[in-house]
Amino acid sequence: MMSHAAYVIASYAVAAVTVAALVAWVVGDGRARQRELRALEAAGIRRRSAEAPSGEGK
Amino acid sequence: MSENSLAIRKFSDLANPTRFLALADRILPWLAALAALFFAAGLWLSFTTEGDYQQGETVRIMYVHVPSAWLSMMCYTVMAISALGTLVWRHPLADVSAKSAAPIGASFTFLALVTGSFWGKPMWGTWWVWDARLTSVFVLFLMYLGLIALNRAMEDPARSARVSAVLILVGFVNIPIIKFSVEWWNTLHQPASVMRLDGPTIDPEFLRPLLVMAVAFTLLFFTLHIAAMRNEIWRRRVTSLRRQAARHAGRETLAP
Amino acid sequence: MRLLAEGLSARRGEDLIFNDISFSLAAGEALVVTGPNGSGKSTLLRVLAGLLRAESGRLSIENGPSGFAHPHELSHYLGHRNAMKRELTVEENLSFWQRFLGDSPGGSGIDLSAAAEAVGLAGIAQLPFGYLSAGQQRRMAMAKLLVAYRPIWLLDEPTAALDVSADRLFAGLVAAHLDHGGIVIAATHQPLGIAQPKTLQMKGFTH
Amino acid sequence: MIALFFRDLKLSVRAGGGAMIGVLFFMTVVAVIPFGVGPDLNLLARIGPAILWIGALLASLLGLDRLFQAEREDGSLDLLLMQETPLVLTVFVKCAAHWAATGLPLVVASPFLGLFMNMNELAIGATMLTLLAGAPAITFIGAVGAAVAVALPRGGLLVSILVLPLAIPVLIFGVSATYAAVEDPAPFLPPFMILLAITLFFAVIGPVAAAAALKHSAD
Repeated sequence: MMSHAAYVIASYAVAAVTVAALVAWVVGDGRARQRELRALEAAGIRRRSAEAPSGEGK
Repeated sequence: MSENSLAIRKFSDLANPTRFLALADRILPWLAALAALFFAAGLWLSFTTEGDYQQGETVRIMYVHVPSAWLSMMCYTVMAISALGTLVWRHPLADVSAKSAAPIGASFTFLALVTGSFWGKPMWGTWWVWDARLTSVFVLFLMYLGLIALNRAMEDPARSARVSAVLILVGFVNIPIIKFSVEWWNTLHQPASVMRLDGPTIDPEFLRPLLVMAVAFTLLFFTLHIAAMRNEIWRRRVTSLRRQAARHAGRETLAP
Repeated sequence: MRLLAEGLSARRGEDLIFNDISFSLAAGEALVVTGPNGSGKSTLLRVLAGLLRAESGRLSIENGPSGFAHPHELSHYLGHRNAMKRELTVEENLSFWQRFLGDSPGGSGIDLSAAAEAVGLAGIAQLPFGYLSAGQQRRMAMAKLLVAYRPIWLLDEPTAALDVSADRLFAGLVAAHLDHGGIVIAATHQPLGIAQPKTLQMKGFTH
Repeated sequence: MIALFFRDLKLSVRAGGGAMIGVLFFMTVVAVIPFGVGPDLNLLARIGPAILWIGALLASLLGLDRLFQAEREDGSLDLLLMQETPLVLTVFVKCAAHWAATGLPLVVASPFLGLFMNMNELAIGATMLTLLAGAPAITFIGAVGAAVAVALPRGGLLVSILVLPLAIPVLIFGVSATYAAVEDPAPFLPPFMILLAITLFFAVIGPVAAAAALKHSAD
């Protein structure tokens, strides 16, 4: 019955690692961006208005 | 025409990036908590239910394999809808959505391929066969990677958005091929057993953990996707602020 | 230290670009090379930088630090192109050149933020180089001259993309370099704002 | 010199860099083969090592033409040429950085593609080892081509044409070492040693020739 346990464990391990890496990437990326925004804010560079964002889309 | 454009303006007004950020801040903790909850339940179910008499323990691989495979297709569909949003409605968030979904989709496709391979080795005796289902999923994986590379290669997001949107829509033909490949061609891969018109053919013993895991994965996807979109919006703000800083730099220091 | 050029001539393909150019520059002296387009100003600078071989003549350094056979090893060369990568930030660019070039004997480069300030662009060193305007890019390329010390500066149209105020700022940098006993050779159309430079009028070679 | 290595590494990872494109190209080339020859697993297992080697060879040629051309376009090459540090060393470091950014990911990706080719574990390991030993040689040979073609406006294709014939010995011994590991009677070590020797030989000759070509390319 347990002959294929290794494959099962490997699958779940790969899944766990992939998901963990994804979560780490998203969280880390978010932190880094927020840090940059704060640094820019500290340097006195502000968006011209909060309602009309300048960069995205248009 | 004017009525139409007014409706569009309202629609995009609702989803303007600043509002989206506020909304994301409120939603994300709940979504993440819910996903964690479903994962806990799903994992518990998938390890307590019995193994299959034919496949033995390996049936448990299904509980991660099938949801990731399902997500790999759903993510591409989300990207295709976003691409439509970029090209047709010029929605400001559509291109953010498409761009941030690509790495997530690639990860889940990778997961589907790897877990499938771990399932195939004991069941079919080989890690990989070039049958229609597997090959088309692999092509999907390559497409994701290509889109990521394309997004990274272009500096200006406004310009890359259109180009990658066109590519995403062209690539969408692959999705129905993946979905129906098991029915159109007679292959090693087993046919669909959950999403069928005549109801699932799978034993409820396996169906329950599978569904819970599928819900958990879907919730995880949306959590990650919204968070990644938020990151992308922040990234673009940083970029535009920096450009602004570059424009102003040197003027005040040099002004007499 | 003294930079000597005797009877330099250079050829491009079949054509002789210039012939028999000689000059001698002592520490603290500047040479401004002028002349119409195609008269060989850039070619002369590239010969001095060791990037082109002179057809004839010789280049040498007197009383310089030992172990340097050719003046180009003691020179900065600022060509038409900025030699900075658009994808990297200004800081990464400058720190790379600082570490790669190193200092020549007899001086030391200033640190990155001081160099950015010296060209009037403090505070944007974190930006990718590609974000800057043409004039700002040119000024950052000049900051490169400051982060690693070289006694000889070879400048090819250094102020082409600059506005008047940046022009003045650059003249100040050159003057400071000369005051510290440096040597500057610049090819330019506009006056550099240096007090009493030597001049070399390139006429172009006619057959 | 370390600074140059890390700058080149950074450049290839940054936006528009070639590191990811190379692996992607490798995967695509290898994935296309089964469509061409048909999904016969035995056949694929037999030709697998050769396919991987050809794919890796083509993929590592991909970004090579930019090795010096990008430096020339923005004027960095002038400054690299001017320094008193031997140019050979500069070229060698640039090759090493290019290999670390493009060649190494190919080696890492090869076992996965080996599975797709239905190769057994031994064949996969042998392919990985020979790629690891042989890929630097391709970079060093490519550097010569890149240096020769640096001043040409459309040098990209020319570099591949110049380099491929020179890279054939690498391919021959790489593939034969791999097959020697899989098929019993043939000894593995002799071809593998020759492969290593080729790599070492080009690690010396490549930078010297490339540096000479670069010196004369300046105008």
